[in-house]
Amino acid sequence: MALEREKHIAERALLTMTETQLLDLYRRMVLIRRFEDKVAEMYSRGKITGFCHLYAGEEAVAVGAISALYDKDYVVSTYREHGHCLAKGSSPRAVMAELFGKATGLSRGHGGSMHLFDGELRFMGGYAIVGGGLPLAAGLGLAVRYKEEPQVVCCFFGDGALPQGAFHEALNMASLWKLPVIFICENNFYGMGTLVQNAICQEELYKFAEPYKMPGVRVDGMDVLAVHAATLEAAARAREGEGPSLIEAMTYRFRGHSMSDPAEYRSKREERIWQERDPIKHLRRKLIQDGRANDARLAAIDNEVAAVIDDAVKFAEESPEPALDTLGKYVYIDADGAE
Amino acid sequence: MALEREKHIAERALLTMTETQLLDLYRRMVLIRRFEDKVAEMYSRGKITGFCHLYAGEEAVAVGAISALYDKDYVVSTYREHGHCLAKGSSPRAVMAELFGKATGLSRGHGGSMHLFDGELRFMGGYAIVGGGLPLAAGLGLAVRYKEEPQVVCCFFGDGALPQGAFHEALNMASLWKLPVIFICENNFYGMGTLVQNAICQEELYKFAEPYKMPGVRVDGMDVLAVHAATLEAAARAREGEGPSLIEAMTYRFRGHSMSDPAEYRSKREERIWQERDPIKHLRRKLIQDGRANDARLAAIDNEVAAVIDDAVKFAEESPEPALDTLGKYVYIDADGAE
Amino acid sequence: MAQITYREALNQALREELDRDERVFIMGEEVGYFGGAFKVTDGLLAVYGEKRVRDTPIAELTIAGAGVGAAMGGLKPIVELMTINFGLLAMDQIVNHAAKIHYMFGGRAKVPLVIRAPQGAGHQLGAQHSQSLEAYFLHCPGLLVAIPATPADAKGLLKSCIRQDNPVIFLEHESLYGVKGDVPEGEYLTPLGQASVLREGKDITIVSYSKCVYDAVAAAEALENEGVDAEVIDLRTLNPLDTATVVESVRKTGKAMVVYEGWRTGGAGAEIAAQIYEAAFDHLDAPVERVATLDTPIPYNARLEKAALPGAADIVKVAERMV
Amino acid sequence: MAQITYREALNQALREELDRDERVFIMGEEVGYFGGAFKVTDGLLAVYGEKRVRDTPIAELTIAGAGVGAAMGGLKPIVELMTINFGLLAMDQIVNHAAKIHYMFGGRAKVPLVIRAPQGAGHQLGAQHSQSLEAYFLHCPGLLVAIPATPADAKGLLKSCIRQDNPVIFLEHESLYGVKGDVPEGEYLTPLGQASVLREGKDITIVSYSKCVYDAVAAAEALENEGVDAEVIDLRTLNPLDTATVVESVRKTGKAMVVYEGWRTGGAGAEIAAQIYEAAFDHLDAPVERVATLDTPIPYNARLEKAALPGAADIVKVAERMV
Ligand SMILES: Cc1ncc(C[n+]2csc(CCOP(=O)(O)OP(=O)(O)O)c2C)c(N)n1
Ligand SMILES: Cc1ncc(C[n+]2csc(CCOP(=O)(O)OP(=O)(O)O)c2C)c(N)n1
Ligand SMILES: [Mg+2]
Ligand SMILES: [Mg+2]
Repeated sequence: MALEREKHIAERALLTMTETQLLDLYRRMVLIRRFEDKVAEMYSRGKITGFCHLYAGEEAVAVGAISALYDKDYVVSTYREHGHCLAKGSSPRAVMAELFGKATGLSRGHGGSMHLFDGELRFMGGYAIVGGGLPLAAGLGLAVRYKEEPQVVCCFFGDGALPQGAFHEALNMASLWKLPVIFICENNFYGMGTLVQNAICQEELYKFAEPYKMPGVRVDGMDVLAVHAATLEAAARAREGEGPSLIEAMTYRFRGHSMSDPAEYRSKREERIWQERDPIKHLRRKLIQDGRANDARLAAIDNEVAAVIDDAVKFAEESPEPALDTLGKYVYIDADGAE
Repeated sequence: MALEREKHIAERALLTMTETQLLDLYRRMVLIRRFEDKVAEMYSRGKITGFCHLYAGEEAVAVGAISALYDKDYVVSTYREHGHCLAKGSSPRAVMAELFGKATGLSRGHGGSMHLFDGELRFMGGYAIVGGGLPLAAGLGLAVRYKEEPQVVCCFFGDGALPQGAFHEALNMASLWKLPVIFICENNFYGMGTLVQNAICQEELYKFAEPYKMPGVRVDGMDVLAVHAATLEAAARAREGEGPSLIEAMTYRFRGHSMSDPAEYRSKREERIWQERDPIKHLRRKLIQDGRANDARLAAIDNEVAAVIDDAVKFAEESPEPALDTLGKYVYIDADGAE
Repeated sequence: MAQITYREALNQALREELDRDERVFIMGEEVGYFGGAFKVTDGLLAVYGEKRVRDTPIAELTIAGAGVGAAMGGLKPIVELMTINFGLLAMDQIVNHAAKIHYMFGGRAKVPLVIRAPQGAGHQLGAQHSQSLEAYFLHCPGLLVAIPATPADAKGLLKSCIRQDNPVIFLEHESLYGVKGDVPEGEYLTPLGQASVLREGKDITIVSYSKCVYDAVAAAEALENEGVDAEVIDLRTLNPLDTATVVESVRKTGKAMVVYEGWRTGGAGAEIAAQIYEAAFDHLDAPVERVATLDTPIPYNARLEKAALPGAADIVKVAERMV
Repeated sequence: MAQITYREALNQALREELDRDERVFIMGEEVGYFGGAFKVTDGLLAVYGEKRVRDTPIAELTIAGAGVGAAMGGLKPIVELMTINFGLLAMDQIVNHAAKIHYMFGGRAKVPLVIRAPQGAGHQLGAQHSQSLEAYFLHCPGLLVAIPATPADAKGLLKSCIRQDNPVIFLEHESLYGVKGDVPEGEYLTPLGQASVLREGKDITIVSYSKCVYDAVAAAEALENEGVDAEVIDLRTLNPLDTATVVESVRKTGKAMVVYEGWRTGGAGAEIAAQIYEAAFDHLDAPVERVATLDTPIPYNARLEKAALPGAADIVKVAERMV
């Protein structure tokens, strides 16, 4: 079973990480969770609108993977990207402001929940076309290799993207050209209301790696250390010029597909089982069990994070709307580089 | 090695086939070869124009596969489809006339070399978009299953189509829904001037079948019996409701990609090696060796075929051009079914 | 006649045609268990089963292509693209295949396929989810384009489309699903290629389709208070395009405006205007105006989005300038 | 100034820009060893190596998408689509991604990508290989559209496109590759958004682009013999569109005709005509005429194909009717 080996590696990661590192993982996961909870609240208050897809439950994937990267590595994401963006280090203020549609938002209010972008941090954007990010990731990988830089590109997508042609085309291109891309499939069992087995003939998605001659692993996506370890391995391989990898992270979204989906297609029982595997509680338990942190320290982090989120909301609330004349801006770049 | 097993099966086919069947295979292959030779001649004389992709060298694939089907089974093809169309039984007259752009052509002169169609014979068309036929084949397979009919759909495409997203999407859909589709990849080592290993990360194309949970076999595409046997197996499976198969037939086009390509990217030596494996000579040799036919009988067939081709050319030459008013016809179908 | 929503009208049309013809089936993402992303196919799976209401993987190119193949195989598929934005992935199967097959095979093959797709902006869904792409399909011989505004036409046109044998793009507007209107029960067919005159008037002709028809009617009512008598025409289908009805109106009013939600430049409005000029040049007192979406991707921010889209106020403003 | 072909002019532009900027590279099907399906990139692989002249698998969606990604990663990719017909497979990456990214990320990302593609009919390649699809790209804010007719503009526009930072669709015509013309050696840039007046005249304005420009010039010469003095304008880019030059001409001549190879309905001609009307309505003596491809897929038969396409004779005939 693919997961067994990965579990051992995860255990090793726990042993070899410093306390600072471990607490940082915890902090980032809590940050995402609290952020998403707050977004849900703001959404129901009408402060945030449009489509809004929350990441609660899947934090271990973004945080596990991105913590295994260097700052200059690239991340490409989907419309469910708040978590990836925050894990990459974007300011919660700028993310929240974007969701509020404000001028201070990451995308100046032009993008919204599905289209965050933070070029400086090499968060290369959230895209709302299922599978749309994979070709972009291949292109970024090509740019990295072209410039002979040591970076890798980490590309997140859902199980729903597997049946798209873009998946196949991008994996082939990345493998053929040995591009430094880590394809991370967040298998949360559903694409909207469709169970993965009703969308793809092969439920063990990591098995698609084989014909492309790249490593394919399935990891426990509720275990941040397992994701971290698998990503480290894939990144090392990519940096050594050995090409791409496919990681399938088994995870679960705690909420509906988007804010307007009550997820009636899922059973209460199923939801409960997964909630018991909450990635944050899981790490918390481990840290305490192994004596790497105590309740007080973790509670302090929780409080810190709560303050950061409150501040982000305050910032977003108080930020100005984009000026009406920005409507026609950013369509084209002038010859002199002006917009 | 995948080919070994297939070879045994081919040998068995030779033993179990009647003489009539064997000679029919021979006849169909010779028909295609002579047809294509004549097309080349007519092309250089300016009688045929546009893009024209000949099938010479690959006859064993079309004939081997289609001879394993029933008349009512469907065939979907590419722009290199003269061979498939003739193997399915279309009149050489109507095919030649189409290439001449005449009103008596299969597609009334609207289609040309790349767009033959013979609905009555369930030759469902040649398509000029690489990979374009695969989704159609899935749809035809769906129609067959919907109507609870016993047919199968045989879909031909080149190695060049493998990297297309449509390949992945169609294989997934066919497998997921257990559609009666036989995907036959004609691996002739090149897509235009590009070697297969420069286009796809996995040279053993049949291996792509595995994650889709369908059988994938590689067969000697220069051996009509091997292709026949593999197709029979796939068709049986499809008819039993067990879903699609992928067959990779290793073959070689004796000419350039199209009439305008001198194939300078190939070595003379390589071409010679493959010419020695000429599928027609191969079958001829076998038939004589095994005492299933003699020289005279085969020569008689050759002559018969030559006459058929001459007649087809004559027919095409003498046929009228489509009337100018057909230009605006066949764009839409009127409510009353008129065009 | 019952007052039902545009969504219910579509659902009714689907039911009736599923009942009427065994060859009709529905396929698309989330059309079954989920009842459709916009609930148009709600309840159909339970009645007609998986064979006739088929959930698909997310693979637009092959969903459309399988629709083409199934149509060639003797069925009458109704393919739902979750929104037209995703239909851009299927352009090859729509333009290179569905629209070409009948012609390039000399009339010997046919593709009786209906592709339904919601489109349009107005819900802050951002640049990749807010497009109105009818102009692409209008510029594609071989493909019909239906684009109903009212619940009655949603039903009547959908039924007509399913019954005929050409490939059709059937574009619904995401903002219209909840709109109510009188819809005849049972057999009701809207002919393709017949515009409907929603409001007669003598001062100016407002030609529109889809959601903007409502803005046009609202504007016409506002203009009435100002003494301007506007005629409002809903085209209902863009191919075939009922130029005759439009031209007749323009001959009377001498002024025309085309209102639509696609981008202004290169949109259907240019074509409609061109046809008006070509047929009624001498009757025109002023150039045909186009009221459309500004030439920018659709922004997320609500105020900006609203400013990008055409609305009743824009129509009134332009009309005032014209008369 | 050297007389070279349109093909050589493009090749020259590519060489110069590859020399000038390390970030520029070429990628597409058969662009390397084969030298390009139409030999535009001939000889480049030998000089610049595989890194900068990259053969790709047949996978248009991801070729285009990888171009977008590489551009975002700091390179200046020149993507060749073997023909625009196959570009329909890449519409999602072109329209939903390349054209939207700069805007939807509030100006914080950019996509300096040039997508080159041959298009056009005239060689009996049939319905799936003969399209002219500029109208699709014209109707897509965020995307520039260049469409040169002459060898000099082929060079000058391509260089300009490579140097700027917006995504561009650069459409070449398959029938023009062998056409010769004077092309300045070395640095030569044609500005985007400036039409060129190829022939001055006072009786009628013929607006065109791409291959039809030659038909327009030939028609103008024929018309001269009949005493009709036609002005011929080559738009060179459709976005930006140089309406000013066109309108200035129409103000003078009072008559305009748009000639292009796309399908008549919903084509770029409708947009150009609409802009003429909007800016010069009072100067027009007659409606703007559109001479374009008939609204049918392109047939294989030579005679039918020729009849479907616009030519000099059609222009002359329409002009005679107008003056
Ligand atoms: C090309 C395309 N088709 C359909 C959609 C509509 N859609 C949005 S999300 C989604 C489900 C995707 O599921 P998955 O990839 O598993 O991601 P998850 O939401 O589970 O994270 C669908 C069908 C889309 N955005 N893009
Ligand atoms: C989508 C698409 N891209 C590119 C082309 C141009 N093209 C025509 S045939 C061909 C090579 C295909 O090779 P393969 O599939 O191996 O078939 P073969 O010609 O060897 O039979 C290419 C690139 C096309 N017709 N369609
Ligand atoms: Mg999912
Ligand atoms: Mg090949």
